[in-house]
Amino acid sequence: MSREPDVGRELALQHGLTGEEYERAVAALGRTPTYTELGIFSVMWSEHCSYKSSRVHLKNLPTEGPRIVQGPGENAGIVDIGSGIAAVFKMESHNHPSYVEPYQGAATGVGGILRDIFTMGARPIASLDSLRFGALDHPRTRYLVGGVVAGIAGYGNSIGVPTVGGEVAFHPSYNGNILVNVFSVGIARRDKIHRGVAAGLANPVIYVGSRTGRDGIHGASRLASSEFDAASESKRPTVQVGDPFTEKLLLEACLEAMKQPGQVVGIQDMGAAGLTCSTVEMAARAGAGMEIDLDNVPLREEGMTPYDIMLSESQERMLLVATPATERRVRDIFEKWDLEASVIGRVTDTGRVKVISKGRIVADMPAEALVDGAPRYRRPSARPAWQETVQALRLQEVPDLADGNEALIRLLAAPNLCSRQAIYQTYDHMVRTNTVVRPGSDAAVIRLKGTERALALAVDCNSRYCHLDPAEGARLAVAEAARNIACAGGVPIGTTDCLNFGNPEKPEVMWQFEESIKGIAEACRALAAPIVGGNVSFYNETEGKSIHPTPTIAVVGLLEDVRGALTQWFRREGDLIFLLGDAEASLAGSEYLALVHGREAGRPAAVELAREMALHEALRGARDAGLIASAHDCSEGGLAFALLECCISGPGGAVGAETRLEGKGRLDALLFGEAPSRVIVSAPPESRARLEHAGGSAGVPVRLLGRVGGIRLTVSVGGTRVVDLDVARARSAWSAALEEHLRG
Amino acid sequence: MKFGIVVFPGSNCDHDVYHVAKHVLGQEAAFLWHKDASFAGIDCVVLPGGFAHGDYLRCGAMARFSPIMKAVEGFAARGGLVFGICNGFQVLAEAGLLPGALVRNAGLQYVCRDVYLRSERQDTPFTARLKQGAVLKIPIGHGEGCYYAPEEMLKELEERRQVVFRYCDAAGQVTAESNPNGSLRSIAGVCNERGNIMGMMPHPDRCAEEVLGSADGRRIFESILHGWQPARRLRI
Amino acid sequence: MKARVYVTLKRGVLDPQGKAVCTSLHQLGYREVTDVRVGKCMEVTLGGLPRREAEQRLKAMCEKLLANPVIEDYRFEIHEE
Amino acid sequence: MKARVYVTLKRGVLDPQGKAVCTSLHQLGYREVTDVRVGKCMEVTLGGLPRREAEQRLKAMCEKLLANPVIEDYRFEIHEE
Ligand SMILES: Nc1ncnc2c1ncn2[C@@H]1O[C@H](COP(=O)(O)OP(=O)(O)O)[C@@H](O)[C@H]1O
Ligand SMILES: [Mg+2]
Repeated sequence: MSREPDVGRELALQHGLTGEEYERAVAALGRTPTYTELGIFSVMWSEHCSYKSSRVHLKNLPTEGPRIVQGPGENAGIVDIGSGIAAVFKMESHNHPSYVEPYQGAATGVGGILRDIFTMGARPIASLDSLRFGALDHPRTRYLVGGVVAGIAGYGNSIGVPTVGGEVAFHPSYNGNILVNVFSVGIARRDKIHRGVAAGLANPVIYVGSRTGRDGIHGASRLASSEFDAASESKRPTVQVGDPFTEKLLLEACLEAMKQPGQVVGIQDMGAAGLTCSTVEMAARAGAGMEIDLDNVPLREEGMTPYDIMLSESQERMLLVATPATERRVRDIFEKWDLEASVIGRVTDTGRVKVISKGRIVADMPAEALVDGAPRYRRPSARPAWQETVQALRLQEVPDLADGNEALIRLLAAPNLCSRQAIYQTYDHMVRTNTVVRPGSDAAVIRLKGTERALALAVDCNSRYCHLDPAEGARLAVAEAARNIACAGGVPIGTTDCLNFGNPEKPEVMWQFEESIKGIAEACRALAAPIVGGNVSFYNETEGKSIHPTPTIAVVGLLEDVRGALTQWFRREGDLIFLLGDAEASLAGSEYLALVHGREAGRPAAVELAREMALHEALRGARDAGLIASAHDCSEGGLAFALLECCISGPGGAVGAETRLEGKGRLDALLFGEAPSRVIVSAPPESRARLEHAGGSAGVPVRLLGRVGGIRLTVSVGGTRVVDLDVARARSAWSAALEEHLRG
Repeated sequence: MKFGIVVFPGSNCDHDVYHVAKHVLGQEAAFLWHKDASFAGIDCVVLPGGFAHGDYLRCGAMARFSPIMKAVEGFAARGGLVFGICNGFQVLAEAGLLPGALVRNAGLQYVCRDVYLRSERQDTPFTARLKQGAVLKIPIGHGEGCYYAPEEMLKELEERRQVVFRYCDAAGQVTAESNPNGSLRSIAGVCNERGNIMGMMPHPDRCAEEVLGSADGRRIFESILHGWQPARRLRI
Repeated sequence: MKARVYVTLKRGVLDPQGKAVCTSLHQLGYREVTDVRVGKCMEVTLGGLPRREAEQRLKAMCEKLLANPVIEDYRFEIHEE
Repeated sequence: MKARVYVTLKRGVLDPQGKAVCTSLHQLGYREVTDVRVGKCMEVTLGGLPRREAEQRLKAMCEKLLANPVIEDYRFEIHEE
């Protein structure tokens, strides 16, 4: 074995630690760390693993509620959904790896989040993906889209977890730094939930799954915790390759092992920072210690050093703690599934993680110091000077429309608004036969077999709003995700987030982050959808340019009766069309303004959370009373575009509608302006009185817009037809657009 | 009736078929681990969808060597019903129990969506409840479902009426546009000469209940029930 | 001993992947390319067999597993080290 | 002119496919196989270029499209006909 480098401040700096952090490490140990220990400090104290810049702020998020079984801090959050079952969910980012190698980056992102779910004893039942790419005319965009989408499909389809929804947006701020966020939800029996704890003195610690190779060494500290630049190219060997087949075996074997009570004491996946993170966190959670011998770790390559083994991020591996009595049975189960299982150590009561290699102690560190003792920063924050400028919007400079047809035709084929079918059709969204509402409606609905219930799932974030006003943008993201759930007929029960930002060492970025947290906290509190877990991804920058702040929000909702699930498209000729909520909308930050006038400016229309809540309740009330046939959230593209979507997004083909809008002021704002708390519903004529009454008593305006029918969508304002489109033609243009954009 | 559902490492529609057999049809169902080979009491063996053995190399290539495949062959030789869905079809084709091969979709992409199928014959145990020409709405979910066989083999298949399902449009017309993967002659499902082994790429297990958007797939499972034990006809 | 096994689609079997690669190369300006066929190449390391026997066994591996005779052809080369 | 392009995974990069094929071969009794790596091989037909230039252009095609330099190596041979 080659001689290990001398540990000192210099080497610590090369590992991404600061001088003070290094001193802190020396103090925690009471001596100079060994080389392996330095590696361990560097990953455990990296931004990605320690949340050192975000922790002080994340504390402000609401994490409690009557249904919450497990809030943040475990591998995934857990919410009670009745009948002794719980929903286990979380969202994770895999941004940097996906930029470097889109297929494998995205694939291993899916693999990672799925492990987080089944680690808890839950069987994953559905995933969502939230994607952000650069402008379509950027030379790498098409390549990245192709690779990322294929990677998500490749992994998710194989392992048999349906990808039932998500979002995709294109914006130049992601040209050099795409976002790949994946959400996954699983189902567990409440009494079979497992946690990542190394409990029980002398219990065996078992390594299961793939062998350890050199892949991904320093993935967490170098890729996920620093900015991108041209030198990132040389970081390429850190790319990991996913093996969904092995993960499928791992999933089945782990669930089988966890089924028998008491057989598995604790279990955690080896994700970022692999063996290091899993040993240290499991020990720290249990207030215990662990001693492992690296000679027993199954290796894929020769000549791996203790440093390599501890830091490897090879995929499809788990660490579990059994008992002396159950060890044999656990190993038999893994053997049945053709997986390697080897006892690599024991639980101790020293509070320390001791690592032995070839009879030599290569690391001996207090677990607490690595986790709770990690540095925490309240980094300086400052509102960027440009915030004022981008918020200024002088509409006088923007010419109004005489007619909305042409603009609507442009919008329906726009990269951010056209149908996502070309993407979600490559995802298996039906496996497990639970998908009651497939991708293509506001929220996906997944039935829970053996019950009447179902889960509704939606993910959202409009990062243009967040760029213009981070706090409001975050509130709007939560409100929209929750509104999507309400449109599908669900009640939000929990939220997970993936907070994608630039470099936290920059005060402007930190300010965006703090503002976003404030917005999320307020909205989740008001909408009674506590945060049960999430992920922070900083350093999303290229050559000093940060992405738009992108706090992606995924909300999970519950439907007591799956038969009450609603979809967004008009269903029957002759149904009446209503707008629930205010017609008032704003061009500020709208897709229309960006697309047609090339401007991203103004302050997005603010959400009044009490009104939002009232809207959701009115909507669910109407649904429960059987009054409505469809419900669709009005978001990007405004009222006119939402109406068009109601006409053309149904799986059975297009249906026309004749509508009339009232409104003073600008036509473009009336048609394409955006605002929260608005939903288009369709209802049979006989429901009208009761619907209006229900809205009235909830304080939610109910406005008749028109009637479903015919083969055209028409919109009249003040007696003039400002939109008149053949819906079948619109549907085919909207459906084909994304594929055409991607073909180039 | 008892369905035996083969579980290969990598099968992922095993639970879906089990659910249909047990909870939708109310029949008995059992999982058959690929390393075992006991078929005691099984009336119909189903090879479910998924990606057996990772689908590495070629779909179904490695699964055909699982110990259970010998037993499947023996079971079929004795006249037992063998039904391959999606990956299960690929395995049966690789094993030579069904003619032809499934290759990469012409569009190169994995495709998950509803398609229409036309039933080509009623006199198989899998289609007893489907009139010839009946049209089913049914999901597909595959990346390698393009049916291929050399020209002479195709001719033979047609002569022996081994094509059980073809992709078609909602009206039952077989057109180029309604073929989702480039399958030759729009073939979606074939059977062996004797008619007791059938494989199809679309997923009847994904459309056996109205709540999932179509219950057309149930008719195939009901055909199996009906065709296998006529005595039970009245109970269905 | 190392063997390289090449598995290619039979003439007559459509190769959409090859076609797609060809189209992409055209889009990138490589107009001189007139056709692309995509196949697999496997590097098999094997130990301790006389060459003659290795050849026989490789042939069997190809026929049983590595290639599907309905759609694919194969050939292999053995390199001693 | 025909070129054969071979694209293989870099050493050290996990090859789940090769691993699975190797396991399968073992199960079939081919215990002598100690390792399998699976790669792609592409047969590119190109017309009307002097060899030197063809080489340069093939190199560029590999780097731009045919191989992903992050995880793959490539090599090619040119055969005149
Ligand atoms: N990356 C994706 N993966 C799967 N489904 C997606 C993806 N992007 C969008 N979808 C689906 O397409 C539909 C439209 O998405 P989007 O325009 O974001 O809806 P909304 O405006 O209601 O938020 C939704 O059903 C969504 O789940
Ligand atoms: Mg959205």
